[in-house]
Amino acid sequence: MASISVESGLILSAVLFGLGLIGVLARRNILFILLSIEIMLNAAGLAFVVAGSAWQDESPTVAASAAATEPTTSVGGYKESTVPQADGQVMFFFVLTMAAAEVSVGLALVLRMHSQAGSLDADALSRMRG
Amino acid sequence: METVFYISAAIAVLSTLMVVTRRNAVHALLYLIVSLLAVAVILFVLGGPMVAVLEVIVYAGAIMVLFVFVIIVLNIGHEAVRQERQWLRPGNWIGPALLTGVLAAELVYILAGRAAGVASGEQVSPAALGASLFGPYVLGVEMASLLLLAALVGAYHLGRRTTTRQEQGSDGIDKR
Amino acid sequence: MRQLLWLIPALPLAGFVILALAGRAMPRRAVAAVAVLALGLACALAVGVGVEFVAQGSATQWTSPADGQSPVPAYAWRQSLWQWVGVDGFKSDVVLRLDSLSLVFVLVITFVGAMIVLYSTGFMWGDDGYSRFFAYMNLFVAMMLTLVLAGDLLLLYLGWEGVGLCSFLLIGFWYKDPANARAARKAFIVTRLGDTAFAIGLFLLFTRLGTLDVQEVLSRAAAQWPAGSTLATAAALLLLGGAIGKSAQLPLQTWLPDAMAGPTPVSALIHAATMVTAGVYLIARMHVLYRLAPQVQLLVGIIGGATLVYAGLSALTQTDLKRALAYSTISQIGYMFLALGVGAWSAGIFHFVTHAFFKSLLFLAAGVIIQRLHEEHDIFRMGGLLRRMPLVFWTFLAGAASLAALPLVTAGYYSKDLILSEAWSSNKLLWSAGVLGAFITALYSFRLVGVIFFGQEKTAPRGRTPAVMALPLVVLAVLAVAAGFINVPPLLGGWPGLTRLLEWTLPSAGIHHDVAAEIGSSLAVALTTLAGVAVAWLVYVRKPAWSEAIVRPGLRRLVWRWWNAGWGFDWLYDRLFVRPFVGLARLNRDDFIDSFFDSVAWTSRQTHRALSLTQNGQLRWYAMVMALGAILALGVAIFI
Amino acid sequence: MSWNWTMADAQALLPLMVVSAAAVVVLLVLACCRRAGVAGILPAGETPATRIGAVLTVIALAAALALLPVAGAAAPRSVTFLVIVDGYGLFFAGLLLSACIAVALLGHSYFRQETSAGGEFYVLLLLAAAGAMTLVFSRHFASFFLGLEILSVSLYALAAYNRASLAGLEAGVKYLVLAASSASFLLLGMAFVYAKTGTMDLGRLAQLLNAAPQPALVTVGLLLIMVGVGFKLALVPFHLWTADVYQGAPAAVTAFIATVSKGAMFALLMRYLVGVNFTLQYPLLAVLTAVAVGSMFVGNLLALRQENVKRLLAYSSIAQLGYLLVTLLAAGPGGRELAIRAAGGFLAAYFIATLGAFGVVSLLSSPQREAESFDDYRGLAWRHPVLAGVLAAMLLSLAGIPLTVGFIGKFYVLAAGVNANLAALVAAMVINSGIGLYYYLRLAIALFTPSRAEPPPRVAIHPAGAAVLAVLTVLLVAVGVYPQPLLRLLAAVVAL
Amino acid sequence: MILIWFILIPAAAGLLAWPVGRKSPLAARWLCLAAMVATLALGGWLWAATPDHDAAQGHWLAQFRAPWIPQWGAQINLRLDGLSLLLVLLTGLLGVMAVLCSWSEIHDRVGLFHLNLMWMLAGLMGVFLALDLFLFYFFFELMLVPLYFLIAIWGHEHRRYAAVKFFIFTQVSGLFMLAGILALYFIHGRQHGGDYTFDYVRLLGTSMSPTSAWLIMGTFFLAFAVKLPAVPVHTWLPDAHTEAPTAGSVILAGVLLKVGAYGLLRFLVPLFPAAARDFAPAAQVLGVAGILYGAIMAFAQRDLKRLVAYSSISHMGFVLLGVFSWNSLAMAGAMVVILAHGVSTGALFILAGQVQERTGTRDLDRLGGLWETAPRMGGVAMLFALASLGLPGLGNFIGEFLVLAGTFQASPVLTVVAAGGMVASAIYALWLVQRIFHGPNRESWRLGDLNAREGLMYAALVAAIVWIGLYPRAFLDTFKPAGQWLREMSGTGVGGSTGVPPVEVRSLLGTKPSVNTGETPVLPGNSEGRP
Repeated sequence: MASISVESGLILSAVLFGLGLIGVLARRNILFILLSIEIMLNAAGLAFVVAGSAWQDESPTVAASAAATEPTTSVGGYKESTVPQADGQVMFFFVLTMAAAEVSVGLALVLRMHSQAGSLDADALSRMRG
Repeated sequence: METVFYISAAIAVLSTLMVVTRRNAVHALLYLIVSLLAVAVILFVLGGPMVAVLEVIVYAGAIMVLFVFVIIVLNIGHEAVRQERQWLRPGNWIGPALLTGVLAAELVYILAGRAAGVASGEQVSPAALGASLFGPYVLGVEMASLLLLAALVGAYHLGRRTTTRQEQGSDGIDKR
Repeated sequence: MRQLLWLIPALPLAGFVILALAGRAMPRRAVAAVAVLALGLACALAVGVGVEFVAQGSATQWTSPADGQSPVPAYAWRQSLWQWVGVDGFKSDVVLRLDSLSLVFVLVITFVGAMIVLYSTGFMWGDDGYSRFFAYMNLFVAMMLTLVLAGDLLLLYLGWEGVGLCSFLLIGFWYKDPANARAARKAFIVTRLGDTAFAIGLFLLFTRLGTLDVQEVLSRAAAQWPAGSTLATAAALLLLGGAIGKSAQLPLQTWLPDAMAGPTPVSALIHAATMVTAGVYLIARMHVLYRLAPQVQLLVGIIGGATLVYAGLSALTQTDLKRALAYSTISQIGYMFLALGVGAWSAGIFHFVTHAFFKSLLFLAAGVIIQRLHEEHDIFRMGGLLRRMPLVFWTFLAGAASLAALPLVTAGYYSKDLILSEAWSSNKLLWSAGVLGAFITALYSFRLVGVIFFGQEKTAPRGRTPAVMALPLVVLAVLAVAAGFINVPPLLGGWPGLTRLLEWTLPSAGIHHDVAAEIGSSLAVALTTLAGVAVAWLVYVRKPAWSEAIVRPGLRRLVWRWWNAGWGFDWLYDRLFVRPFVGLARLNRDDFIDSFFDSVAWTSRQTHRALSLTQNGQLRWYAMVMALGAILALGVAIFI
Repeated sequence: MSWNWTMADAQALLPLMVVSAAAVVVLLVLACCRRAGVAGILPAGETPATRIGAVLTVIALAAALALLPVAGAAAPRSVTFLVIVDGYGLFFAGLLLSACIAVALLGHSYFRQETSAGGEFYVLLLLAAAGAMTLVFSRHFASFFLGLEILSVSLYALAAYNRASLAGLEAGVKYLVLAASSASFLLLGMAFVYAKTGTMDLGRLAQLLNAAPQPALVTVGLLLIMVGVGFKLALVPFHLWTADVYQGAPAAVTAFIATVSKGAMFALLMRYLVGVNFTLQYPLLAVLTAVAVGSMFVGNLLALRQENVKRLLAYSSIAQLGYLLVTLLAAGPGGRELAIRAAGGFLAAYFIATLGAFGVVSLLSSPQREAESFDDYRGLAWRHPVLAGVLAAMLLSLAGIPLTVGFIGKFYVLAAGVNANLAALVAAMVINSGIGLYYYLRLAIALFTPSRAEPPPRVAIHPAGAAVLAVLTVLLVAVGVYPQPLLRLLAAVVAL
Repeated sequence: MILIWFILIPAAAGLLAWPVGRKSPLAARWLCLAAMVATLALGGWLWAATPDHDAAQGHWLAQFRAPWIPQWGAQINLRLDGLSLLLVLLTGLLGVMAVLCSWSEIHDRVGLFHLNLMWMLAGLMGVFLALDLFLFYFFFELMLVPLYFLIAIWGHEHRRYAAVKFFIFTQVSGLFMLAGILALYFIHGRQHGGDYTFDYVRLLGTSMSPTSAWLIMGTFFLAFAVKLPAVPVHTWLPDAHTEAPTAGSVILAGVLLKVGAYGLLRFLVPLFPAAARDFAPAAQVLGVAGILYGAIMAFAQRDLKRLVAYSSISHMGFVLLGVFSWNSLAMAGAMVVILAHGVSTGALFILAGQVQERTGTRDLDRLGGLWETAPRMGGVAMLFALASLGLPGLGNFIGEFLVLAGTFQASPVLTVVAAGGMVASAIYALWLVQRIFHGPNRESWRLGDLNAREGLMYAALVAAIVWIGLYPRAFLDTFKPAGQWLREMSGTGVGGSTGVPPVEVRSLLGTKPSVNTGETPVLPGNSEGRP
C-alpha cells in the first residue's frame, strides 16, 4: 500500500477547516452557518483519523495499564507492531456523536428562530449589545 | 492508493468550496454530501473502513437528512434565494476570506515538512475498533450516550411547538 | 512678695477670663470695675515687688563696677511654675524672671495700662462690645507681662505671639467694617513674618546651644561662640527680624499706620506704649548676642536711624491725626533702635519709658479731640480748639513738647539727649541722623499743635471731656514733663538713677566720658529742636498760606504725596507679594493635580465607550474576533 | 484489550455515576408524571412535575456530594486512562456539585409558577453537572472533549430554555454557534498534538513536553486547544459572547454558566499546566500573560458604566477570570503548592459571590420579566432590605473587601503572584481592583439611593431561593472572617 | 486582655444601634454615646493606671493575642504602647464628638448611620492596636466601607463622586501595600527557613536587598501618603470632606488621616530603616510642599469645608516632615501635631457642620457677619482658627515647633521654607474667621447661638487643645518610651550604613556643639548615635 504522508492528510483537514470557517464568518443564513460548522467538525474528525493512522499500535490495553506508566516510546519513533492505533478512529467516533448532537439542538433552535424571529438571518438576533 | 487519496481530496475541497458559496440551500446540501463521500473514501484509504462507513451512514445520511427535513419544513426554496442575493454581496466575502486565508496559511506553514510519520496503510478492522471502543474507551461511550441524551432532551424542549396559554400571553411582552 | 511674682501677669489674665466668659451678662459698670481693678492691683503689686527688688538688689549691685571688666552677675529673681515641654533632648519650663530691665518694663506697662483702661471706660461707654473690649485689653496686658517676665525664650515667644493676637483682635474690634478686618489681618500677617524669623532664630539657638532658657543661652553663647562667629551673627539677625516685625521698623513697618483703624485707647496702649517696643526689649534682653555680633548691632543702629528719618518725614505730611502719631511712634522707636545700635542700652530703655508716657498722652488727647469733633480725623478740618478745650490743649501741648524734646523742660529731651550724646561718641553718621530727626520731630509735633489748636475753628466740638478721661490725661501730662528727672545726667547736676538700675543687667555705656563732647551734642540737639518749633510756628500758625503753598502741584506736590503714602512701601508690597499670592491661589483654585486624576477617569470612560462598541451583538463579528484571536496566538507562537 | 472493572474503580466513580443515573431517573419520573397528569391521576399541569424534578435533583446532587469522601477513600485512582479520581478532582467536584445544588434551587424558585417550563431544566442541569465532573476528573483528550461537549450541549438548551423570550433564543443561537466552532478549533488542536506525540493522555503528554523542547506543531496544537479553552473561560479575545448569553439566559442558568462551566474548565487547565510541574515555555507563557492582563482590563472597563446588571456581572466575571489566571502563571518552581491553593481559594470565593449575586437577580426576576436594568435595583433597600443587603455583601466580596470571602480569595491570589514575583501582573491586578471597585460600588450604592422613577412591583421571594442566599451569605461572612476551615480543606485535599 | 474591648464595644454598639434605631432614633444615639464614652473612659483608665505594666512586656502597656489563621501565620495580636494609646484616646474623644454633633444633623435612617459610624470607629481602634500586618491590613480596609456608605448616603451634593473617589484612592494604594506586606512576608519566610509570619516584631529584622527594600517601602509609603494625605495624592480629601456629613468629616479629619501618620511611624521606618533613610530627604521635601501647597490652596477656597480640608493637608505636611527627621524631638513633635490637629480640625468641622445646619450653605461668599447673632460660636471659631495657625499656648504650636526644631538639625533650609507655612496658615485661618464672623451681615442671618449640647462639646475640645498647649508633658511622657523603642528598632536595622563612620551626633543634652552640620544624610539627631 503506497504510504500517504500524514502531513498531506493534515493539510487537507486544515484546508477543509478553513473553508468551514469562511462559511461561518461570511454567511448570514443560520442554516449555512450550521452547515459550515459541520464541515469544520468533519475536518477535525478527519485530522484525528489521519493522525491515528500514523501511529502503529502497541496494543492499547498495554498502553492503558492501571497506573500511568512512564512513556514507552520516544516521541515520533516507529513501533514494531503493525496494527495502526484505533485511538484516532475512536476520537472520530466521538466527534461524530458530538456533531450529531450539536446539529439536532441547532436545528431545533433554527425552527424556533423561524417561528419567533420570523427570518433565518443571523443578524436579526443581535438585539443585545453594549 | 496515493492517487485515490489525492483525487478524493481534490473533490472534497472543491465540493466544500461550492457548499460555502451556493445561494440555494438544497444545492449546498448536495455538494456537502459529495464532499462527505469524498472524505469517506479518504478515510477508507487511510485504513478506517468502519469509520468510512460510519461517515457515510451517520454524517452523510442522518445529519444531511435532518437538514433536508428542516429545509422542507421551513420551505425556504426560491424566495430564500432572492434573500440570499442581497445577503451574499461579494463585499462581505473579503473579511472572512482574508482571515481564514491567513489562518490556513499559518497551519499549512506549520504542517509543511514537520509532521513526521507516514500513514501505515494498515486497516483497523471494525473488530479492533469495537474492542477498543468497549475496552478502555467504555467510559467514553457512556459519556457519548449522555451527550446524545442531553441533545435529545434539549432539542425536545426547544422544539416543542405546543405553546400553552401562558406562552402566547408572554410572547407579546418579549418581542422586545 | 517674691513668691507673688506670678500674680502680676495672672491678675489681668483672670480679668480676661472673667470678662470673656461672663462679660456679656455683667452690667457695664461691673465690667469697667473688673478691668480697672485687675490692672490697678497688678500695678500696685508691681510697685511693691519693685521696691523690694530694688532694696534687696542694691546691696550687691549698686557699687557700679569699674568700667571695662565683666559686670557683676545680674541680680534677678527666678520663679519656675511648671515644666512646659519635656522631650528627652529638650527641656523648657514656664519660668518667670524679674531683673532690673523687666522691672522697668513691668512698671511702665502696668501703670500706663491702668491709665489707659481707666480712660477707655469713658471712651468706649457708648460701644455695644464693651465687655469684649476690656476682655481683649486685659488679655493684652497679661500677654505683654508674660513676654516681659519670661525667663525662657519659648515662654517669651508665647507672650510675643499673644500680643500680636491681641493687636489683631483689637484693631479689628469694630468688625462690621471690612476695612478694619483687613487692617487687623495685615497687622497680624506682617508681624507674623517677623515672628517666623524669630522662631527660626529659636531653632538655631536651641539646636546649637541645647536650651532656650534666657540666662543659659546667653552664658553658653558667650562661652562657645567667638565674637563675630557666623552662628552668633545668624542668631542675632533672626532675632532682629522678629524685633523689626513687632516694632514696625523698616522694612516691616507698613502695618502700623493701618493699625489706627482700632479704637484710640488701643492705639495708645498697644501701638504706642507697649507692644511696639517689644522688639526693643528683645534686643536689650539678648544684648550679649548682639555684642557677639557687632556688625548686626551696627545694623540695628542703621535701621533705627533710617526709620526715624523715614517716619519723621512721613509724619510731616499726614493729614489724619492718628496716622501722624503712628508715624511719629515709628520714628521714636527708630531712636530706641539707634540707641541700642550704638550700645547706649540704658538710654534706649529710658527713651522707651518717656516715650510711653508722652505718646500715650498724645493718643488719649487725640481720642478726646476726635470723639468731641464728631469722629473727625482730618487735622485741617479742626482748628481753633485752644479756647474750646483748654485742658486738652495743655495736656496735648505737654505731650507734643516732650515728643519734640523741648530742652530742660520735658522728659523727652533728657532721654533723646542721652541717646544722642552717647551716639556722638560712637557713630557720627547716626548722630547726625538723630539730630536731623530731632528737627523733623519738633517740626511735625508743633505742626499738629498749631493746626489743631490755633487758626479759626472749622468744626465745633460737642460736650465736654468726662472726668474719667481727663484724669489720665493730666497724670500722663505730669509724667511727660517730670519723668525726665529720674535720669538727669550728672552734667546737669542730676543723679542718673534709672541708668544705674538698668546697669544691673545691661552693660554700661562705655568709658569715654569727655564732657565737652556731651555738652556740644546736647547744645546741638536743643538748638535744632527750638529751630524746628520756630519753623512750625511760622508756617502753620503765623502764615497758614504757606502751608497751602507746600501742597501746590509740581515736584513739591509729588514728594508730599509720596511721603504721605509712607514712601510707597504699601504700594510696593502689594505689587510684590499680595497680588501674586492671591492671583496664584485663585488661578489654581481647582487644584491642577486633581485634573490629572480626572483625566485618568476620563480616559477609562472613553475606553469603556470604545470597548462597548465591540459588543455589537452580531454573531459573525464575535466569530471573526475569535478567529482573529486564534491567528494572533498562532502568529506569536510561530514567528516570535 | 478489554477493561476489567474492579470494585475500587466503581467506588472511585460513584459520584459521577450517581449524577448520570439521576439524570435518567428524573427524565423517566417526569415522563410518568406528565403522562399521569394527562391521565388525571396527578393534578393537571406541570407544577407538581417540576417540584418532584427539583426535589429529586437536589437529592441526587446531595447524594453525589456525600459520596465524594467515599470516592476519596479510593483516590488517587485512575479509572481507565480516561479519568483519574484524586483529591484535587474531588475538591473541585465538591465545589461544582454544591454550585449545582444552588442553581437547582434557584432555578426552581425562578420557574415556580411557570407551568410550561417542564422538568427538562433539571435533567439538563444534571447532565451538565455530569459533564462538568467528567471534565474535572479527565485525564485524556477523549474525556476532556466529551465532558466539555456534554456541558456545552446541555447549556445550549438551558440558555434558550425560556421558550417565550426572544433574548433566550438569541443567547442560545450565539452560544451554540460560537461554542461549536471553538470546539472544532479544540479538536483540530488535539489532532495536531496527537499527530505529533502519538499520545492523547494529558498526564503523559505533559511529561513528554517537559522533557524535550516543544516541537512547533505541538505548540500550535496547544494554542488551538487554548482557543477552545479560552472560549469556555470567556478570556479576552473570546469573551464577546459572554454578555449576550448571560443577559439572554435565565438568571439561574447564567449563575451556572458563570460558575460551574468556568470552574470545571479551569480545574482541568490548572491540573495539567500546574499539577504535573509542566513549566510553561515561552510562547504559551507570553500568550497566557497577555490574555490574563487583557481579560482584567477589558472585563473591568466594559463593566464601568454598564446599565444592565446581568451584563455588568458578566463583564465582572471576565475580569475575575483574569485574576484567576494569575495563579496559573504564578505556578513556577517553588510556587506550585501555593498557586493551586490560591486558585482553589479564589474559585471558592468567586463561586459564593457570583452564585449569590445571580441568585438575587434570579429571585427578583421571573420568566415573564427579567430584573436586569439598574432601575429594578435602584432603592431596592426599601422594597427588599435583606435582598439588598445580600447583594451589597456579594458585590463587596467581588470587590475583595475584608470581612468577605472575596478578600481571602484576592489575598491568596496576590500572595501567589507576589511569591512568584510577577510584579507587573500584581500591579495590573491592583489597578484593576480599583477600576472594579467603581462599578461594584456604583451598583451597591444604587441599592440604597431612592429612585425617581416609580419602583417595579414587589416580587414574592421563593423560600428555596431565599434558603440558598441565606446559606451563601453566612458562608461569605463566616469564611471571610475565619477562613481556617477552608484553608485546612484546601491544604489536605489539593496536595497532589 | 482589655484591648479587645476597644474594638468590641463600638462594634457591638453599632450592631445594636441598627435595630434599635428603627424603633427610636434617640435610643440609638444614647446607646452609641454611652459606648463611646465607655471606650474613652477605658482608654483614660489605661492611661492613668497603666496597670500590670511589668518590665517583661518592655514598653508595651497591654497585650491581647489569639490564634486566627495559623496556616498563614496571621494571628489576632493587639498590643498597645504609648503611640497607640494616644491615638486610641483621640479616637475615643472624637468618637464621642461625632455622635454628639450628629444629634441634630442626622434624621433619616439614624440606626444605619450609627452602625456605620460605630463600625468605622471599631475599624480605627483595630488599626491602631493591630501588631500583626495582616490584621492591620484587615482593619485598614475594613474602616473604608462604613465611611464610604456614610459619605455616599448621608453626604451632600456630589457625595457619590466624592465617596467613590475616596474609596478607590485608598483601596488601590492599600492593595499596593498589601503586595508590599506579602513581599516582606515571603522574603522573611525564605530567610528564616520557612517561618512565615505576619507578626510585626518578628518581621522587623528582615534584611533584604536595597532594591527590594526600596520597592516594598515604596508601596507602604504610597498607601500611607494617600492616607496622610501627602501632596501629589491628596486630591481625594477636599471632595471627601466637603461631601461627608459632619460626623464623617470629624472622624475622617480627626482620626482617619492619622492612620497614615501612624503607619509611617510604626511600620514604614522601623521595617525599612536603610531605605527610609535614603528616602528621607525626598519625603521631607514632599512634606514641605504639602505644608505650603495646602496653605495656599486653603486660602483660595470658596467652600468652608474645602478650606478646612486643605488646612489639614497643610498640617499633615508637618507630620510627614517630622516623621522622616526620625529623631526624638521631631517624632514627639509629629505626635503632638497629630493630637492637636485631631482636636482643632475636628472642632472646625463640627463648627462648619453647625454653620451649614443653621444657614444651609457652606459658600463663604454668602456667609458674613455672624458674630452679632452667634457671638459664642464666633469666639470658639476664633480660638480654633488660632489653634490651627499655630498660636503658642494652644496645641498645634507645640507640635509644629518641635517638628521644625527637630528638622532644623538635618536640613536648615527645609525648616526655613516649612516655617513659611506658619505665615501661610495665619493668612487662611484669619481670613476664614473674618469671612464668616466679621464683615457686614450680607444676608442678615439670624442664627441661634450654641445650645447646651454644643457648648459641652466645645468646652471639652477647648479644654483638650489648651491642655495640649500648656501642659503637653503628659502626652510627651506617654509617647517617649514608644518613640524610644521605634528608634531602637530602626537603629538596629540593616547592618553598617554606607561606610559612613557612626557620626557622633551628640545627644541633644550634651554641651559639645553638634558635629553634624547636616552634610551627610545620616538620619539627624538619632540620639542613639547609630546611623
